[in-house]
Amino acid sequence: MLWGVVQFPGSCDERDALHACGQAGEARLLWHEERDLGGLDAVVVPGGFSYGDYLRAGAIARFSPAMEAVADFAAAGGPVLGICNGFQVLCEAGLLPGALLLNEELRFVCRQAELVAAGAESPFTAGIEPGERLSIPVKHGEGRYFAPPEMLDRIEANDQVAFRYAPGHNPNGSARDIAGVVNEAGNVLGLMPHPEHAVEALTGSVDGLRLFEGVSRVAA
Amino acid sequence: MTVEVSRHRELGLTDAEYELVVEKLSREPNGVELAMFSLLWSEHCAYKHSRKLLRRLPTEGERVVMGPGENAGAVDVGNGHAVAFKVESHNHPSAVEPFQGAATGVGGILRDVFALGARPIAILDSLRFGELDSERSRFLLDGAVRGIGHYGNSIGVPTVGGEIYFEAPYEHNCLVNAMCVGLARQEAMVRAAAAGVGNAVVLMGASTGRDGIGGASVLASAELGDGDEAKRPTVQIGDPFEESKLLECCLELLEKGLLVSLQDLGAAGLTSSAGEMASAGGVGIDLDVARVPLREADMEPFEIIVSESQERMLGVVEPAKVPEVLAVCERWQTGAAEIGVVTGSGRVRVLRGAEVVGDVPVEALVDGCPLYDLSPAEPNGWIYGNRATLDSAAPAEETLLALLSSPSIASKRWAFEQYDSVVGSRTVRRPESADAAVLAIPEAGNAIAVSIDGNGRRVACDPYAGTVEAVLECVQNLACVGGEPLGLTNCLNFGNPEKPATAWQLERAVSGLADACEALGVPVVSGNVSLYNEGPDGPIYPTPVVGMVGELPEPGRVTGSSFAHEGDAVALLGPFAPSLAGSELAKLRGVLGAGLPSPDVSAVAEACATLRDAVRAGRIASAHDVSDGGLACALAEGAIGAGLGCRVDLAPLVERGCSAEEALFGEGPGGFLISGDRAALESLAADGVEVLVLGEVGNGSLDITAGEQALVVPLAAARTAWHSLAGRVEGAA
Amino acid sequence: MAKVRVLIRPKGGILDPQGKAVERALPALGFEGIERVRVGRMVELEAEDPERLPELCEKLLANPLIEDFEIENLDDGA
Amino acid sequence: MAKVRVLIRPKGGILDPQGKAVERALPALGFEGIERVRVGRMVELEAEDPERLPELCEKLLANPLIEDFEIENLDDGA
Ligand SMILES: Nc1ncnc2c1ncn2[C@@H]1O[C@H](COP(=O)(O)OP(=O)(O)O)[C@@H](O)[C@H]1O
Ligand SMILES: [Mg+2]
Repeated sequence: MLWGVVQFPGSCDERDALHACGQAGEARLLWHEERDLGGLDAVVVPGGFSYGDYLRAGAIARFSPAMEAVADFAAAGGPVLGICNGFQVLCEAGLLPGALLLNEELRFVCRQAELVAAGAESPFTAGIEPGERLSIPVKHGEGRYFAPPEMLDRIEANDQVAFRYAPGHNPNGSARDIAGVVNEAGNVLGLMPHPEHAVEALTGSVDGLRLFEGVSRVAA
Repeated sequence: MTVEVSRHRELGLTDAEYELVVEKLSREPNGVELAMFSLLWSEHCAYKHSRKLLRRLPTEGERVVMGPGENAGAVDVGNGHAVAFKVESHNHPSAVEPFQGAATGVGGILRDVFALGARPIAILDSLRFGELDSERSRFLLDGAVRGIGHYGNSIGVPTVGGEIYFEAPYEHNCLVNAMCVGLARQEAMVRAAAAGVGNAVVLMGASTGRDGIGGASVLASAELGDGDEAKRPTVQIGDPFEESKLLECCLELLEKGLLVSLQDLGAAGLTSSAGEMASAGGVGIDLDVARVPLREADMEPFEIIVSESQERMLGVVEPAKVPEVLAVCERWQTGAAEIGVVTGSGRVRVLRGAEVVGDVPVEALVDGCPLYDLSPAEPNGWIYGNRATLDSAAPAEETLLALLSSPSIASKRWAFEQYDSVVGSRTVRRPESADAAVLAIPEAGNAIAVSIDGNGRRVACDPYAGTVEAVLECVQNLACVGGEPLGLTNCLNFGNPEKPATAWQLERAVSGLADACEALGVPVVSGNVSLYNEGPDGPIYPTPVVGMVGELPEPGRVTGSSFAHEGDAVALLGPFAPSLAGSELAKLRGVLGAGLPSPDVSAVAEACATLRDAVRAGRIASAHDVSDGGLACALAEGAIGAGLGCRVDLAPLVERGCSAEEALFGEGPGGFLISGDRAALESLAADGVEVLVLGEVGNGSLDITAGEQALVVPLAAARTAWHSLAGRVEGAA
Repeated sequence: MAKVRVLIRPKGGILDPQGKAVERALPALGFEGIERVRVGRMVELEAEDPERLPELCEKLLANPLIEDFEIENLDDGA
Repeated sequence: MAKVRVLIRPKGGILDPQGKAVERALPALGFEGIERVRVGRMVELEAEDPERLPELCEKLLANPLIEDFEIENLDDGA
């Protein structure tokens, strides 16, 4: 199982993602100018501040050569995980529905969040039962999930919601408490919380590791 | 001549200093040279009122890898790795524009650390504002916290700790001190000394604009014509994206061994970087301003060499390696230009193409500034104001709630949740979960503990004892997580040292710092001095801020500061002799005055050693140092964090002569509140350290008895008071 | 080169917390009678080929799901 | 009520990291010949008493140290 972790200029969670993937297989960095994803079994578009994100989070990063290759990889059914800024990149690229807006409180927020698995099927949620709770940190200033009501209805009807913030834990004003969604095919998952920061008891929680292990299990 | 005289004065040089410049040059300086001297001979660069004092600080130790004089200090953490760290102030820029001031403060201290070849792994911040009921204080607080978060969060370095105090003397002159901690392979580290005549000087990072051309603006108005709005010096704007690329680029260059030396550009820009690199290496440097990439085309040479544009570094490179260096910069999309050469001349020469526009001896520029003796005089009593906000007849319950909601004591969650504290996957203890932040260092098979402390009010009461206490508090915070100090950094924030009272504070504080470090065997490896912090009503509280890095073997063993289990015993460990002098309660009652009890450093050190061993051995369940607000507040904090109350009796303190109030709310160094198995806690006394069992964890309220006073406060009420900061910042905004 | 200004605003119906924050801050500053505050972005630039600007806006400067944009030509004295 | 638009931009000479980042990204996206990109903010609002808007801009909407602002009246067909 070989993971690729995309690295943009200015991205900053890629080492953490590499470390997390490394616990569920082998992992390597994928420089933003690389187009060749040969040999990769899964791709992580990590969190961080790609290209400074001054215009709109993820807006510039999605045009990188690596992201073009990731779009093809996803279209061919390859598992792709977008975390935080990576979720935004995938939304900007049209690989996932919706958009992420400034937090309702207009402040960056970093805290441990309680998530509830919402039932979407994907390689990443393979070992996770609907209704299970996971403790995973969030840290973002632009993480308020938004989609027009019809789109939200459709996503929910299709079982594309992967995670919601537990009642009372919505840190940013996300519509319908949505923390993460999958595409229609189920092979692309984006979420605002950071599973790569929850892979060791020493640093707080191991719940995030389950997303990485899920893929490895499916791929195996 | 008269024009020149007024110009050097406006640039901050005294007539005598100007005469000395003329003597060293054997002629009058031109405008470029005058700009260079005025900046490098400023207090900020030359430390002319503090350098003699700083010589008293102990700087040597077995674990010291780099000491003061380098961009940051560094200590050995084992397995060929070093931890580099330094604290620096950005007070004046933050008082003008708090967001950018604080952001660029973080950017600057990060560069100091990666200039050594260390990857930054943590940031801490120490902030001081006026009282929270002032609109200006809330504006500065909000901006500074956002600015720190913006820079640290964007660049991907966790902000893991800090402190915030609110006191009226900081109303006009807030303090924003930022500390950065980095990790390096010792082999890949470099010093800032330029070497190798003929080597190229390469400027990397952002282009150069008219940012922060502070005092030298006098030259702008003289040389460019008055009233030219667009050419006025401007606020420095931070760009963490640029710095992120520059950071990765520099670390890659050092890993590949492509740099002879590296230096960040801070205050006084190219002039100080080039001057200091040349001075440290005993060489000269030629700089061609025509080759400096500019943000605005029409900049004058003096503007280019003193510009404080952010996100720039200066590297010395062997000529053959220049193409490879440029290629690495290109890959990271970071600017790079060969702007000069190392010479054997011992001079910094500024060229514009073929024309020499400035030529000064390095020695005169960097080390020629006269150093001044202070004229200290102890002021007569308490020189700061007092404002009572709490009736001294208030019942104990009300007093406790007032203390818990006092913004200096209340939880700082509102602030630290705006900081990414987890990026990097090293953060074992986040803010508020323990007294010091803990970061895993798998590279060396251990962990470090970091803390930053300094209660300016207590230093104002007694500069010597207060500074000793700041060091002790830091050591105590490390001990709570099992950390043993490896080294210390400090930032001395004071008023105008030319005033005898401030000079006395500074002199006493440095003596306290030196003596405490000496007694504890902790070397000072880096630091910073910020003087002239004054408002219209006078100086700030004298505020030495102490940052420490400690080592601990096993991060998995670290306990937290909150109680852990119902039924655990609660005890006070250490030589704690509480007093209301200088306490938060004395402040609320408006009865502050000069004087603090003398701390017993060696007794505190013994208690720290005992606690450290107990934590490392896993013998206790929680540890928290007793600081602001005394034992009652420490108990409340332990309880609130756990969601478990406690029932304690402070009789052992009262029996030895403490008043009920002193036992409840008195402050002083040396006390730890610990909890755990009763026999295990009692056994710690075997080391000769005092352990007083006070009661036990449990029940839904804080139930504290002290002699004739008894208070019962429901946990929910305590929690509401302690978490009142957010409402008071936001609600009023 | 054509001088151009692009105005980007949150689509109607989407919560604009920045606008709301401005509205909330007004009374304390003594400003009454200010309503419907919306905060957006402005990008000013010079372009050789202004024809391609709508494409640039759709692709990069604005996100059509959440934002509307408007292009103003600054050369013809608008 | 007067409809008003406030344009807020970084002062000349002040570093504009946003504009710079966009400008740098453009060629890779296939947009050549775009220069001098400056990114600012736009605030649209309705005010009863537009006379006081300059004061509002200085106090709340813009940071006069680093930003310039411009008020456009949207009612008289500007
Ligand atoms: N400005 C800040 N930035 C980050 N963390 C902070 C800040 N202020 C306080 N904290 C965190 O809050 C906790 C309590 O702070 P403080 O009361 O100063 O602790 P102590 O009394 O043990 O020194 C610590 O974990 C500290 O690191
Ligand atoms: Mg403290």
